[in-house]
Amino acid sequence: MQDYFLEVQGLKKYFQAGRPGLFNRSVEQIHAVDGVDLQLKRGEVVAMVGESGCGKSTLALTLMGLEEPTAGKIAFESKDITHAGEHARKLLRQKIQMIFQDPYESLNPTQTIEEIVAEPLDVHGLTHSKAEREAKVVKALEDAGLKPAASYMYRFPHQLSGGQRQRVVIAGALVLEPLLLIADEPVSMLDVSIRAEILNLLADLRRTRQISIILITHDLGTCGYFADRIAVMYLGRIVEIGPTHEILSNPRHPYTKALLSVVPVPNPRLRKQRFILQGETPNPINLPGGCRFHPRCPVAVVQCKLTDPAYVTVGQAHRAACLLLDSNIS
Amino acid sequence: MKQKLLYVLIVAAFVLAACGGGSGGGATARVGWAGSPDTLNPGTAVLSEAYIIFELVYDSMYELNLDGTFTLSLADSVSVSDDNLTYTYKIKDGIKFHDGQPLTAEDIAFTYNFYRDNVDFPYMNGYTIYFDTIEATPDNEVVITLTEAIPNIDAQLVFLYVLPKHIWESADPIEFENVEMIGSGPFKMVEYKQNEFVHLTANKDHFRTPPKISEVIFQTFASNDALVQAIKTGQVDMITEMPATAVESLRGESNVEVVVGAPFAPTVTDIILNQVDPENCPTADGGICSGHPALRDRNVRLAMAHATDKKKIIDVVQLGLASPGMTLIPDGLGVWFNDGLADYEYDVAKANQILDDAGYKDSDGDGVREMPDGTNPLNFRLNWPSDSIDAPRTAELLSEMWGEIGIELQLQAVDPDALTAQCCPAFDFDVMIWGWGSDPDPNLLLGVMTTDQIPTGSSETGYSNPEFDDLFAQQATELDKDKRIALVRQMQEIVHNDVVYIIPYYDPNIQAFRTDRFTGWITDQPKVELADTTSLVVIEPVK
Amino acid sequence: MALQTTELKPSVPSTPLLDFWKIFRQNRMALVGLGMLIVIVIVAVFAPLIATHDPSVSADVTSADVYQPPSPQSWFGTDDAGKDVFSSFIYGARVSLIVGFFAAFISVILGGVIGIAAGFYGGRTENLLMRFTDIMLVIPDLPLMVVIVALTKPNLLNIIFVIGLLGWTTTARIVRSQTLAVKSRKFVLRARAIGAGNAHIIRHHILPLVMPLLVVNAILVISLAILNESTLSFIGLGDPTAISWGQMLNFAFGRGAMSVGAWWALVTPGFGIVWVVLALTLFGHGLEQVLNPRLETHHLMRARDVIRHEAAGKPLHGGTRQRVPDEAPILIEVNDLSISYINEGKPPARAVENVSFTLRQGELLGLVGESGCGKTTLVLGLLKLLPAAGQIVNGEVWFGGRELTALTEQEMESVRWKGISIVFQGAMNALNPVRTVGEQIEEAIVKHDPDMKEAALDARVDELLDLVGITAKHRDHYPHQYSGGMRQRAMIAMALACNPQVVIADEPTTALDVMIQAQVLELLDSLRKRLGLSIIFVTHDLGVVAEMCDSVLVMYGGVTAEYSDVDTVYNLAQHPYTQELLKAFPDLTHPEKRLASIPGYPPRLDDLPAGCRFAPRCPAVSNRCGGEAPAIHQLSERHFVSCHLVEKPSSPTLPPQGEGSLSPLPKGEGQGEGKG
Amino acid sequence: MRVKEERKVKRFRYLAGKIGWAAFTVLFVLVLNFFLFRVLPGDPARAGVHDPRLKKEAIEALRARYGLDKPVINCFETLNPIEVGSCGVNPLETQFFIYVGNLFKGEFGISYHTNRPVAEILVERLWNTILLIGAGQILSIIIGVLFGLFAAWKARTSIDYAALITSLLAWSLPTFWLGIILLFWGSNNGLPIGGKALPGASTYPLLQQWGDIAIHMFLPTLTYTIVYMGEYMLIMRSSLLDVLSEDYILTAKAKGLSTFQILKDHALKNAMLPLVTVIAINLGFTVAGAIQIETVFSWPGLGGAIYEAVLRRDFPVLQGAFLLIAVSVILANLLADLAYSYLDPRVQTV
Repeated sequence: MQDYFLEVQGLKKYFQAGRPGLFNRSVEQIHAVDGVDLQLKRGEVVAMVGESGCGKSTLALTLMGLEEPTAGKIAFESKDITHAGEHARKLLRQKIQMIFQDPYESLNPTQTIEEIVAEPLDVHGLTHSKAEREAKVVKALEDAGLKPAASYMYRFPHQLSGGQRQRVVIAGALVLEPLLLIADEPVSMLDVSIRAEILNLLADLRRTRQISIILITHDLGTCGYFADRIAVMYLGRIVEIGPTHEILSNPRHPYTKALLSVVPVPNPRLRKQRFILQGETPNPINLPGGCRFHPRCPVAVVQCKLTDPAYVTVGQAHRAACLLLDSNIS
Repeated sequence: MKQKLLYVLIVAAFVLAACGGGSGGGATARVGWAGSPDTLNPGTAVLSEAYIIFELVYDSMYELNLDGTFTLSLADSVSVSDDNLTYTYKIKDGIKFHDGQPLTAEDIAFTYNFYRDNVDFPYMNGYTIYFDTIEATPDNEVVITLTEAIPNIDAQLVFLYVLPKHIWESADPIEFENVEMIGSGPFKMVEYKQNEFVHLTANKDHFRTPPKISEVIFQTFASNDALVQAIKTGQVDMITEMPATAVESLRGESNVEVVVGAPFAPTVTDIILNQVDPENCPTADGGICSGHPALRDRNVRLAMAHATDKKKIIDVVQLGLASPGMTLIPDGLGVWFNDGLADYEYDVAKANQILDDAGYKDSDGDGVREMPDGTNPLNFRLNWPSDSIDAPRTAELLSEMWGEIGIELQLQAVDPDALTAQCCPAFDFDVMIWGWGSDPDPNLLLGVMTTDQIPTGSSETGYSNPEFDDLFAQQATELDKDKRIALVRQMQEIVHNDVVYIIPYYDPNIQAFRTDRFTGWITDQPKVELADTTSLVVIEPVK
Repeated sequence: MALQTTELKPSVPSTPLLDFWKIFRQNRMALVGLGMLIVIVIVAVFAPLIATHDPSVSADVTSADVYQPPSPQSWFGTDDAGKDVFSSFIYGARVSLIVGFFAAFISVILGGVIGIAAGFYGGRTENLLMRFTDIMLVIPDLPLMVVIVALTKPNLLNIIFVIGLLGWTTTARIVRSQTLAVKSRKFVLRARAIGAGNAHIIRHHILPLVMPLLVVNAILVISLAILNESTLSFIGLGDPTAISWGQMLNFAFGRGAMSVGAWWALVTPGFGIVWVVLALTLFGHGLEQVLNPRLETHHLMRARDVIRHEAAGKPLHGGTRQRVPDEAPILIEVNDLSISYINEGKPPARAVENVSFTLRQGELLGLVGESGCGKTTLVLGLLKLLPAAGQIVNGEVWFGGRELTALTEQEMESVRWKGISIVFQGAMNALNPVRTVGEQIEEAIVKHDPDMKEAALDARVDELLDLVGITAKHRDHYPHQYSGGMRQRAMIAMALACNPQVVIADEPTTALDVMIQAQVLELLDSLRKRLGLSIIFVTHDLGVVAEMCDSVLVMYGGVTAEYSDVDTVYNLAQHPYTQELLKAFPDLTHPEKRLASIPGYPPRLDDLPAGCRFAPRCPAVSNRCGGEAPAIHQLSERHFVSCHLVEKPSSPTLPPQGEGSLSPLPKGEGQGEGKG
Repeated sequence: MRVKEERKVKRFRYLAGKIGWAAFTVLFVLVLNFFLFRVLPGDPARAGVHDPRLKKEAIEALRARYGLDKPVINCFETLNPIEVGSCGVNPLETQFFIYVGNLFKGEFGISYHTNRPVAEILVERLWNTILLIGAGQILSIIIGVLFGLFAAWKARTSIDYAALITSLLAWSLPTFWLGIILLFWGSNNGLPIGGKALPGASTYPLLQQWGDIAIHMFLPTLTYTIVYMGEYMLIMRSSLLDVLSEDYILTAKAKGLSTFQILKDHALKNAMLPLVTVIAINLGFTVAGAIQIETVFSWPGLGGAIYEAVLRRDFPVLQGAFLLIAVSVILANLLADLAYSYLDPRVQTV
């Protein structure tokens, strides 16, 4: 058994739907994250892929400690941090950082870029002099590709373009020199022409700083080329996980296949048969019995309604949860 | 455009309003006033507006004349026993209530007993304290037996309105609203809407003074400006009160005549000086007695009196329309008023001299004098009820005038209830501006200054003078009117000398009439008071 | 629309305050209000210098001095105590402003603290605080004031407290909802993620964003406090020794100013109150407009008149793929269309310039480009749905034998939806939230076919919903009861309601998940086949275009970059921009390939570079590009590129774009082809 | 039809929640109302009658009549100053429970000033107020909404600025000040300035009585309309501007609807939503807000009654009015919530 940098076991996060009140006694539960296992090595990039409502953002917040997990265990550098105390959590924040989806929303419009980037330093009391603080901010900004830093530091977010803002967000995360970066849809709000530079920046960081990255996205296309592994989530659970090239070239779960087939290919000569699932991700309040994918699964059989599938190893570090892969059934 | 529409609307409404109008025609006198009776039940009524209506709808044993004398009204004659304890009134025959029932000695006796027996009536039983028994004889006589001889039975009986026994004997004395208001007076009740109007019609069969007009309507206006505007535009024929400031402009109106004079129940505006002696402090009744010690010194009060320019106060606050005050007994009380007293002349130098002589020096040079021992500067709190609009002006003037003699004032309006709580018997104040409404008889206001009233809350100043107390007891039982007058005048002299109050002025009564619709308004008498029915029974429509 | 593309201007010293002042300056209402306010504040501050008399009663006043009309001695006359009204007015400004300011201060602090606490902490705290606020809101002020004034003394301090303590509820409500809104924004989450505590977040993130609203609110609360003080004085609960305007009115009323005809005693303080309250409300409302500039424009404002020029350009008969035969009739023909946004005091934003294309029956045309390159403006311009600032400055749009830019608004109404319908991006906002989806579809049908019978109408709505895969039972539901994908499909159903010949789909899938996006695209594609629709598909996603379109028009900075059939564009792209865009697109077939990005940003449309608009970002830029705008070169029958690189001496060119092209040019030889 | 059922349940829950909260607020106000007026200084029995001439017996009798001789509530004789009293009192014999009991019987106590039951006075006055406020509200809503609609539609034109300035100006006028100026203007133009009707007009034919009331209403209604019109106009304008910049308006325009159709079918209902709340709250509060108008024009309404009660410190009437206003505001809010749940389909499912 290898020592993992980050190890997640059976992680669950349920929310209550509505408040219990005088006239509303039955409180339903939203199964946002419903039993996720994940291991991450130092310097590794894992992409979590799924449609909205599959629980990937909740997973990110739970890993960050911004949501208290309902059940399960999270270990970071071999230490259990599932229910870390306030002090421990604050120290952890320096090592685990997050990048949010919307660069327009995740910067406070009333702060200057310098204030934004320096804020983590101030919160943690990490700098002792003005010069040191400024040096760190400059380094973070330049590492994030905003050169020369001096021409950005005293601006406000609205004076920057979307791509520049996302770089500021990244600089704000880098300034603490984290070991793990959780990037929640870092490019989905950006124009295609700018996406590449942000993704390239992340890829460089991983190479130069050995930062592990969990990339959360709904688009297989954007993560394809720089994740080491891809985990496909559906209704709070990972349905397939494996090395990137495996998942992209040989997907085994019908959901992964479908997701892959609808990724647009920028070449009209390569138009292919799309494998479109009907309907949308069901409400995670009333989970279907058996395999949670069966109502939308194009290849579902009778057993799928009854049996919740276990993971089947289908290749090198490649597992999928589908009954049809289980040789006993097929 | 908007203007046009407005006029169309108004015209339409007027046409509607005028269609079958004028049932009363020109014979309806409209009176505008600022209040409304609080209740039509004479037992529980407090407001003067109610008493005005009572005067018109009811009769009482005596009628108060404009010169302050009384005449018998319901009785042909009265006989008094030798010990002055029994009065026998021979009631006129043929007097009828508005519902046609005869008014007899039975009704009168019932009424007097009724007023006397209901102890929770605020005022009425105040006039019956000396009544032992009241009986009606079969000869249509009323026999009143007193517990002690009193000098002023007429003043007691004048407000005891005679009620029909057949209606009131079964009524709840407090809750009965008396909206039908069956009386025997010169006017009959038609309709009453509280805070809107009182609609009366003439009782042409009245035994003494049948009115010449057919109807009178009292309409309530909530604002003074509306009241003045109403008489200017002819919406009413008479108004009974208005700000003194409006007098000049109304005098300029043709068809409007303004009368200013002392009323029957004169209002006295007084400056109360807290002079309660710590020994007399009614601690058991909540006395705090925090008054400034200097106020207990007559010299200080005298200096303040000399430093008070009453003319200026009257000029500014009442626009010159009031008469300077002397003591609590107003000039409106006629014979009871001591016109021989000389007021303290306004003389700042003299006032300063008095204080200097008495040892009140401004030792620290801040413009405020201190007590003779050098402590406690003469810094007085001056309070007044916050519902008064004139008092703050008086206060401002006083602050300036007394500043001239090194007395500093802290001006503060106080909620009337809080002021009551502060006043008496707590004596938790220095100086106050307040006022009294007077009875036709001086007994009430003289009593206010007796030592006995300190714990009851009636005495506002805490003044205590055994000589005055003795005289008060004497006058209360002195049957000889002239002797009593002498006593009362002597008492006024005492309190004037002692500077118990500073009375800036006696409030005037201001009324205005329209002369284009009715003639015969009484304007040449020394007093004007609507409570007297005379005007309303003598005016007649312009032909 | 997407005009706010920001560009990095070299170090402009800028602070929020300075920016604010720049916008504020343009708001006449706020300026007037501020000016009025400054005047009265100066008057109050320098009262002893301005006033001609002492505000207390003068020593030698007599009844002859009372209510004297305005004269050289007392400019505004005298009052009931013979005091100079002008001087009282000047000093009254002090008291009134002090009362207003401090009472508002109490209210705003109290309301602000309660609102922020409730909004920020949520849960039980919020429940408790807001319930308390609700109750306070319900309690009538006046009887409460009477009780409080009776309990205390009517002096200025108490009045300030009474007004202040009773006025905080609305502030609390507004602040709470603003706090909630701010709290849910991502930068608060980000602050948490870096380990910031509550105090830090409130101080650095909540407060700065709540503050502007609080300031606006405070300004309005001040005006309310001044009005309240005058009311309190009017009912005799004020402090008669502190001469505020309210007290001046109180004395004027109570002591018969109007009856005497002394209007000056009444009008002067009233004027003061109106002046200050008006100043504050003007300032407050103006400020609100500055802080919430969305109020400035809306969709029903009159659009600017079309400037008619003869179309100078030649229609570009772009290629379509084999699917649509060449002889398919031309439905839309756009010649030299130019659209600008006119903003007063700023150079016009040339959002679309000299764009020409054709759309044949059954063709699916992809309109591609980065955000802010004029795609949406172009399609809105076709239907004359431009916002008020938008103006068609040149060109022709031919549809069904009519030239649309020449039509009146009434005539356009019949073209819209019946001829050309449009599916907007973000269907949540494009559907009216308070009407059912069925009603909204019905409405479109009834508008264009008022005689349709009830039953036929019902059947048609059901049929349309069925067409997009929504069961009929959902027709009576409201948009918020639909999921995102369903809403987009409902929009499509609505777009089909009047059997239009052309449907414009403006980024219909941008906000959707990949799977839903695939569903919607497939639906559009199948509808096109079944109904023979022509579609203009606006997107920034080249992948989507490659999947479905017949022809592609690549736009950059408001002009045509490249226009051809889809196959040519993807495999034989000639314009550097097209080539760069394609490189930036991740390709799953080669996942290991490193992505390229285009450095820099699209130009601001109101500040375009001279020459070729793509020159600053172009990897193949030459000297010529900086000065000369390239003409549109026809490379083949169906391939148009506007770039100097493709220029061949023999190739026929169209007139160059840019500044010079606004003047009408002699008609080209190909002019007028295909019209009719 | 499960969806429908669910909606019904949700709707019921929503309504039940709102009604429950309203009931709780009413209860709270009841209790507050009682204690608030017990903390006052001085002797309440004497407060109503400012006359030191009252004899001890009369005061005792008055105290007994107003129930002030009983302990305030168990263990407390009075609230000011707080003195601990007997706790063994029968709770039903305390002022608080008598007050609550009386409320259930519809009794608000007896006026210090007129000796009449407060409930009777208030009800009598309430109708006049409803007449005045009803007319004023309807007019100001109509005018305000129309002006607001027009201003928003013609945003940033001179029409808009004129409407905006007019509204702000109207909003800035102190109510009583405007009233008194209109009073003088009106009376010089022959309009009646006092009361609801000509006294003695009750004998006139019905039609004529109505005409009489109508001309008496003219000035107060005009004042009221001017004062409130501005507020409604401003809200309508800004809310309509918000709505008109929504995308669904563009959709409607793209559908080919005419401007009139868009305003009528798409903009008005949405824009009215914020106005509903304000109108409801105003309706509740205008009872109190009419004080100034009713005083200036001697209108015999609730506001006038409150004003007199304030002047005379007639606490039972104030107490009753306090309760009446609070309850009407609560009801108006409840009404607004209900109206909202009908107007905005999104509300009930939240």
